[in-house]
Amino acid sequence: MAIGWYLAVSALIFCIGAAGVLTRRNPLVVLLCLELMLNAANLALVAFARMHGNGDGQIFALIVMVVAACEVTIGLGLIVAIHRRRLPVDVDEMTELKG
Amino acid sequence: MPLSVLIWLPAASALVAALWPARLAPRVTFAGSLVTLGMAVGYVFSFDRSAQGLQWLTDQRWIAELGIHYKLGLDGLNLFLVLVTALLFASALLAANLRQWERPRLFYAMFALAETGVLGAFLAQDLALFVAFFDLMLIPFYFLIGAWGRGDRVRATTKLVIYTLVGSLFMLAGAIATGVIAAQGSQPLSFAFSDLAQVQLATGTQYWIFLCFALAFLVKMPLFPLHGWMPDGYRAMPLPVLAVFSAVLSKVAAYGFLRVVLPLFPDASAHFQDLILLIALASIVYGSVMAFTQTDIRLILGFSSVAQLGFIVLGIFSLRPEGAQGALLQMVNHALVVVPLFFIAGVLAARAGGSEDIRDMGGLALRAPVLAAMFLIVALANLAMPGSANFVGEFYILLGVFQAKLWIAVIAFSGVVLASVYMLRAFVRTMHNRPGPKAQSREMSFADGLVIVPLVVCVLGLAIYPRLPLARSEKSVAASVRTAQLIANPPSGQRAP
Amino acid sequence: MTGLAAAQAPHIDWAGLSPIVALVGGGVVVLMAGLFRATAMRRAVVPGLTLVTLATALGMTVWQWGEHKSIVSGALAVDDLSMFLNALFFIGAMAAVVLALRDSSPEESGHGEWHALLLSAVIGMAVLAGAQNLVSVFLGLELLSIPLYVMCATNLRSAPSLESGLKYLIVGSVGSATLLYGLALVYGATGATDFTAIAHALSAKAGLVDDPLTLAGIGLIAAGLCFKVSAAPFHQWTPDVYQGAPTPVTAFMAVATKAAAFGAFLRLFDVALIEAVTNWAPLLAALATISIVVGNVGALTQTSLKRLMAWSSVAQAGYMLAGVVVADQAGAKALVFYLAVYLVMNVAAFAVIVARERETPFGDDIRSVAGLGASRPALAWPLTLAMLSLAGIPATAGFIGKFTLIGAAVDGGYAWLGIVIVIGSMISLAYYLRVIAAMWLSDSRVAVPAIAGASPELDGDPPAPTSRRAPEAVAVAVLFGAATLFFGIVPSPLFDLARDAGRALGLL
Amino acid sequence: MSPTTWAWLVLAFPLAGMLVISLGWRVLPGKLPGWIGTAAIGASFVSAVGALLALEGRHGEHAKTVVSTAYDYAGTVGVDAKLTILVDPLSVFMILVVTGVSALIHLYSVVYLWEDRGYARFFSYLNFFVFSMLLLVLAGNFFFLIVGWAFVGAASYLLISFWYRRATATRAGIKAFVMNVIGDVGLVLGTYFIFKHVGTLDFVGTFEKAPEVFATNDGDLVAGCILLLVGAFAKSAQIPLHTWLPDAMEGPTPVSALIHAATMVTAGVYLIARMHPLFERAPAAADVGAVLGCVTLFVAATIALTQTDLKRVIAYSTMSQIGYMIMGVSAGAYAAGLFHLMTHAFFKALLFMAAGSIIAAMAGVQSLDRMGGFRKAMPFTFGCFVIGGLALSGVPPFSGFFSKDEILLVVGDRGGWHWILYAVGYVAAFMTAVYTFRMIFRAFYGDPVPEARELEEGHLHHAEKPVNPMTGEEEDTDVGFPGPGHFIAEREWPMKTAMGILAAGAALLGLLQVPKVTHVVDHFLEPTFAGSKLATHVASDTLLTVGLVLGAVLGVAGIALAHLLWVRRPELPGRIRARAGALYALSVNKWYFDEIYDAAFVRPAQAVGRFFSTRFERWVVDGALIGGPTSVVRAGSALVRGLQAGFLRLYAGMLVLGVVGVALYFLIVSQ
Amino acid sequence: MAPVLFFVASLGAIAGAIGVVALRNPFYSVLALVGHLLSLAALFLLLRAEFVAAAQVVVYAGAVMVLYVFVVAYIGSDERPLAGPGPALLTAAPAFAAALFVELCIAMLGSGLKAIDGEGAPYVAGFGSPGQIGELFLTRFLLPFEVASYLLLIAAVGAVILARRRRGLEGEDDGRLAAADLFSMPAGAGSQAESAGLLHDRHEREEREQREGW
Repeated sequence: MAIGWYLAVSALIFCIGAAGVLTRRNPLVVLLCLELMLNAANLALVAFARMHGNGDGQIFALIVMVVAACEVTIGLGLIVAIHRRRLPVDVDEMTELKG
Repeated sequence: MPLSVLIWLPAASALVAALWPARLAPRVTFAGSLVTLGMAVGYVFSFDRSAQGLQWLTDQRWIAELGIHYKLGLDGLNLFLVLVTALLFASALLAANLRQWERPRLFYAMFALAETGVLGAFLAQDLALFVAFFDLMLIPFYFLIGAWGRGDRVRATTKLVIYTLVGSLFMLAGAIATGVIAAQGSQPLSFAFSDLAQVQLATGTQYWIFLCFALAFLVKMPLFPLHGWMPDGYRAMPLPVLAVFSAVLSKVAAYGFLRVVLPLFPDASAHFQDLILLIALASIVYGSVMAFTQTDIRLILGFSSVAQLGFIVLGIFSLRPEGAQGALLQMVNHALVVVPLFFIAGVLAARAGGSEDIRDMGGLALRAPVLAAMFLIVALANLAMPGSANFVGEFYILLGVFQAKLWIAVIAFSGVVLASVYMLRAFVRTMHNRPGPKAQSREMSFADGLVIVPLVVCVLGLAIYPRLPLARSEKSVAASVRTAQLIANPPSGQRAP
Repeated sequence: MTGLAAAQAPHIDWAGLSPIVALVGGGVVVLMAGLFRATAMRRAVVPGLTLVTLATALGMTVWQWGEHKSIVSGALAVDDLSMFLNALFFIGAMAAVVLALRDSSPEESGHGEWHALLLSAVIGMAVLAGAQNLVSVFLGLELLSIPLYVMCATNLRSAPSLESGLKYLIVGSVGSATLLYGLALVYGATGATDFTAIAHALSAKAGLVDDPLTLAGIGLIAAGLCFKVSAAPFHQWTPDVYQGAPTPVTAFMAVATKAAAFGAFLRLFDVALIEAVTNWAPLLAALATISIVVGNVGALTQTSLKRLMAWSSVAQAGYMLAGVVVADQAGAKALVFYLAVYLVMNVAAFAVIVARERETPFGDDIRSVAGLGASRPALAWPLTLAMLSLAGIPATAGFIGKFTLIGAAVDGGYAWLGIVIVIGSMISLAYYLRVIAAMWLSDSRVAVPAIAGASPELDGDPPAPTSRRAPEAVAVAVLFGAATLFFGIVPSPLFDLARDAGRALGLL
Repeated sequence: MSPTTWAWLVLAFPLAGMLVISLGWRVLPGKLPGWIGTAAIGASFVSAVGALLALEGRHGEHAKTVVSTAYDYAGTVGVDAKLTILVDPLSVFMILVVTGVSALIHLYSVVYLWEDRGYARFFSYLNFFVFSMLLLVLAGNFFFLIVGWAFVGAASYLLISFWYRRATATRAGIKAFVMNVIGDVGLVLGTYFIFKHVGTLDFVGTFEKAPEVFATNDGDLVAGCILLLVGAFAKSAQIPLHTWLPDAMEGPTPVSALIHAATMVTAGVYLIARMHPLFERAPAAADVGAVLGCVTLFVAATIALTQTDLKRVIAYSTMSQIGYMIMGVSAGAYAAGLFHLMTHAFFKALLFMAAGSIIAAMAGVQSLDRMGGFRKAMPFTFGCFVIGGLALSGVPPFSGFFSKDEILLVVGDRGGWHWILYAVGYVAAFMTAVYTFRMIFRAFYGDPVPEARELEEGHLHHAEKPVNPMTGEEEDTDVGFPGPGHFIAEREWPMKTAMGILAAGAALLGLLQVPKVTHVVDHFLEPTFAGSKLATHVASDTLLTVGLVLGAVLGVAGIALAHLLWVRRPELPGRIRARAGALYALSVNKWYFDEIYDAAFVRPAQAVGRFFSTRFERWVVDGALIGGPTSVVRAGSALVRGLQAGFLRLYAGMLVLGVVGVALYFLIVSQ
Repeated sequence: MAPVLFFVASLGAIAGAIGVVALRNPFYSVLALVGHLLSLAALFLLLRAEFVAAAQVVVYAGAVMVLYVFVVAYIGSDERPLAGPGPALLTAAPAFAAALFVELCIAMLGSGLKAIDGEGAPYVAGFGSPGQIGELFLTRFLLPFEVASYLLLIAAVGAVILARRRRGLEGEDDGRLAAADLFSMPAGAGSQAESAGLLHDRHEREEREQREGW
């Protein structure tokens, strides 16, 4: 398969993730959508690594996995903290800061 | 004595005033301003009129990386403006001394700092330094007006500061561009006027930079239609502040044209000559007409200043030495006249139940012949009565314009006529006629006289010998306008004076 | 094929790495120290250790000044630019530590953890500022972001704090993902992750500079970095997060994050992507314009000082972008100089906000500084200087900063951008002066006779008498306020450093 | 002593007098300020005589033109604005007239103003005026001519507004001042036109250079000369700049006598005479002057016929007489014009003094309608008034007869369309006699009014409550209003002396210049006008004879008509008024000049002012220039803050949108 | 063979992604993401990134997803409408994403790079193997490797700060622990020690003593 196909899939996933972030109100799902975006980047990185035949992209992808894991951890921590504070777990209801 | 002493002496007195017990603050700053005045007088007396160029030059690299010099110098252009600044600040501080101010330490410190700012702007011989002082001198006034003003003072001072800084910031951009673009050749980056004058910028560049500078200066003066900040600002200011503000700050702007714009952007000056002349002309007419419709005496004087500054700009942009000489003399004259006028306005208001509306005054000359005489002298001087130095200024201004653009001079003369209308109207409606409801005639106090009379004496002195400044500024003014003059009037077909 | 045996462990220049090593070590020690049982220990020792760590790192940075090398297989640059920026991070972090001394957020989250997070963020910044490799860039960015996400939320009792944390996290992650995708595209186009290799690839292969793949990558990278420097239209997290986060964290975030992201900007755009400068410079100029307008316009009617500072920081980011746009030594120098100046004036302002938050019941509302000129000149003057400096009034460092930026813009052929900066400054006067007016002009009455009319007592109750004074915040305010003034009058020392830093990139 | 030294002294005495009086106003006792003022002017007159003698003692070419520079006043960049005086026969002639008449009027005023609370102020103003007038006539260059020109205007303003709490007086003062400023402007602009070509402000230099640089009727020169005429017309109250002079009668009567009759208003004549080398190269401009002078002399005479205010009648008469002078000097009758200037100074000052005496007797009332029958009560005043009247009417052998006829002779001699001027001049001469004796008959003949009766019984009438005679407003007698006391010539020797001397002059001065017999004035002024083509021309004897006869006949006929109308058949004027209603209205309303100016200049200016201050200021200066940008920024602020709604998803959305935009830009760039 | 695998795997990945976004119940979303991740791992394998694929399965699908599941379980899945009444602008949000997709496709497919249309560089043995990855991590990418490890540590610390229990923040689920009053610390100020549970026992005891003893 041509590398381009992989890239197209990657772009599609990236945009699906982005659309998810923009539409979902549950922060848990938003975090999942962020995962999608990072994974899409990973796919692109690995595809490019294949295209160029060097390992940098794969290394990069692995690092991204770590980062994604960290973000998720923090994100989930925050959600738990918010839940503990008995605030609504809904991004649309967190609009105290504005203007 | 190096000029730095002159500049920083008021600032030092401000520092002392801010730190010493409050009751000493008025004395300290006033003493500081007196010493400054003494020094300024000394400079005038030891000024070498035959020498070309700057005297008492101080030139140090301040910010080497930006090519900014701490460069100060006196020449014919700023000699008398410095003297007048020192004089008027001393007299305004004296006037301030006669009243009680809340938070006196801050008040007097700010007042003295303002003097440093203005003197710095006059003495700076580096474009960046000039711009810095030009902006900086506004900050003390922000506090002075905002904290000690009257009425809607915060709004008025905000409007004033933003409006005038709008122009200044454009000027900042223009100034930086001047230095940077001038340094794009082989020359190292430098903002010193002497270095910048070596490089002739491309005309297109000159045009936009010129507009930046012109905007700054026209707003600061202010000229029509950029005087929107003036009515509110003038109404809000405490009188001593208003006096120096009106007298001195506007002159920095006019001086900027002579010091910066004409020598550095001669092509643009010639190119935009008509535009600026028209603005000046509009200011003359508009200011005069407004001055005779206002009833607030501050605004009468304010709009009168708009018209007078119109004349000054007119003279500068005649791009001829006569006009520029007249403008320079007129700067000195107007500053000297407007300060006693404002103080007299204050004295009048005190006799009209605190009202500054001329409809509440009238007949105030009855028991106050000295006050009336003082008012009359400065009023006649302000309307450029021949025999006053103001007339000499206007004579030269209009002569310059006449030789450059006949019709503009002809129309500008309407301003002379209107000036007589509004000044006499102000004089008659306050001092003469039947008294207003709350008006009570009373001779001015000794303290008021102490402030006003010396200034009137100065006005008279200058009327007797106006060549005193003229002779000293001749060379510098000619040098300032020379290039622009040549461009505006190519030698062929034009008669040299 | 290269066998494992053939792998040579890279040479590690410990000297060059020393600031980061010190920070990592310090971070771990601080984390451990947080386990002390005694409150006094935690309250005094942990911040103390943090300060010592930062000071040590600062010392190491000074020690490495003048070096020009690439360490750990070229992952990190040790040059004057990174050292200069490091110094800014460390100073900003020290200020944050001092300001946080009596703040509730370290108490809430635990001193050890809080300070360890702070140090981690600093490490992330140091990595980002020195990164010479796309992977390092991304990692550095995340290492600085993730602790900050947490720190924003450390006021765990306060809903706004949590809200700001979540907003920052989610929007920040979208930004990171965008950046990452851009990095991936650039990698895809050039086949390299090292900056020098990327630059080489772009110049060697014809047409690559104008290739849509490359340019889309550059665009996404620009967007991601603009997010971090809070340039419009990627700025919207800024006001909310600044307002919600604990004020010391905000102060740190405002000055250090911006410096780090601009460091990355400089290295990425002015080194790796310099070949495409004609393509990206107009865009960045446009973004700078938008930021200047949006930031200044947004700040106009704010009543929360922190929000006001946030919007102002958006505008300031716009000003600073001009330094990147011109892509020459003068621009880099101006940007670096402005970053330092920005640190000084912002810390001064935030220190006053911190002090007033504790002294008055108004929080960070503008009422908290009403009448400050009369009641607390020691706080009023630093804030006044900071505001004047942010507005670019002469005799303050901000003036010199803006001067150099405009100069660089004009010199680089972006005179119009200089004008835009100037117009932005004009708008900004309206809100900076409002703060000054609140301090100095709100409660004075002029002692003139009835003529002037007694000016009524302005609204805004007098500050509640409180013993919750914060001398350390006052000290920070005074110190940085004085620095604002000092660098406005004697900028040369800072200029020398900025010049060296500007030279490090090897630009024209 | 050289003539210039004397001339400097001439200038110095009034100046010193003014300074002494004004600085010592609080300490000088009694009438001392008045005497100091009079003495200063007297000393000045003596010095003027000294200058005359010194000048007469000089012989040789150019010996009669002496220049002296005190110091370089405001010279710079090639403009020679020095404090220079020029002493030649013309200026000496003028200083003699000015100081002489002024000294007498000062003397008169010592008593006349005695009970006024502004006594010292009055004399300091008066001395200042004399100083200014002398500066004007002695100035050796345009610059100080303008200075003196404006100074007399200012002095005039101050003295018109002397009773400064009278709104009528202050309004008249402003009007006079503004009109005079218009004249100053003309003068300055005219100076510019001339300076542009000759490159010097100095008179001598200008006249030397003028023939080289100006062709005849050179455009710039004509423009310059017409502008000089504007100055002259404003100062000399010639149409169309004359409306201030009647109002100027608000000032005390000695002021009217000195400034608005004898001296200042004749400055225009002096100016044209002084500038004759220029006007002769610009005949077009000179013709303008001659025609307008002629129009003025006619119009003013018609107005004087119907006015009822005693001082205003004399004022219009002054306008008319100056019209003769202007017409004369514009047409080349320099010596004649100046001769008329001198005789006019005497008889008109005399008329005003006599009028002042009557007004005093009427306790301030000036209306002819209220007067009558003063002949017996005030014989001295009556005598003086008649002498002045005869001189004014041009009855031989009084002074006015010779001077006026000499002007008309020269004008008629020019031929061509100048005949029209000549004819109008004689028509107006007839009217002059009519209105002059109308005054005399109405004030002194008929039944004595109560004030006259009271005076015959030895009481000087005093108003119960002082009022403004123009408006009837009540006044007090403090500073700023006329004082409580009134003084008449019959009772006060200084007034009597002054009037007596003037009467003698008015009667006899004509003898200086009897045609074919004496040529004192001609000869004295000859060096000044030596270069003039026109001045050296001699008129034919026929014309001379016709003129003299015609003048005498018309004068006598006018008196006779006046006698018929106001003494013999007092009902006739009413009938004529009813018949010629339109003409009467034109005259009594002063040809509607004030109304026209009000509609053409004052109201539009006020309307523009109102438009600026209410509309323009709000819409443009505060609106478009401040409000515009401000509201744009505010709207931007609202938009930006509206987007900052706190919704996290919105922020992410904007971020994505931004990314889309950025990517789009790069895709476009890459194509 | 490869195209078929590619299509299957990529369809799985896309379907998973859509599932994450579209499914109402967050729990299902998590499961959809697991499917997506596994498909992605398959794609990685097709791209000869064995180690990455393995890491993907182990780290992500194995570890991270478990965390998700726990949190979802903890918070509960009271699912709300997909797109609530937000600002009107947000109705256009999917359009933004679509536009972005179009742009990215144009960028990548319109690229002048020949290689994108090819199947990649010639395969070199060992490419993507744990050996190669390890070598890179220990040589050229040593610093990222170390920093990443530090990042994990910090993330853990951060998560602990955020998620641990403290007084006043709790819901009804655990009041006892919230009573912990550590020395003279202000109430509820958490600490590492607290979070590590070092102090709980003692406090619990003390508290119980207090409650029961008096």
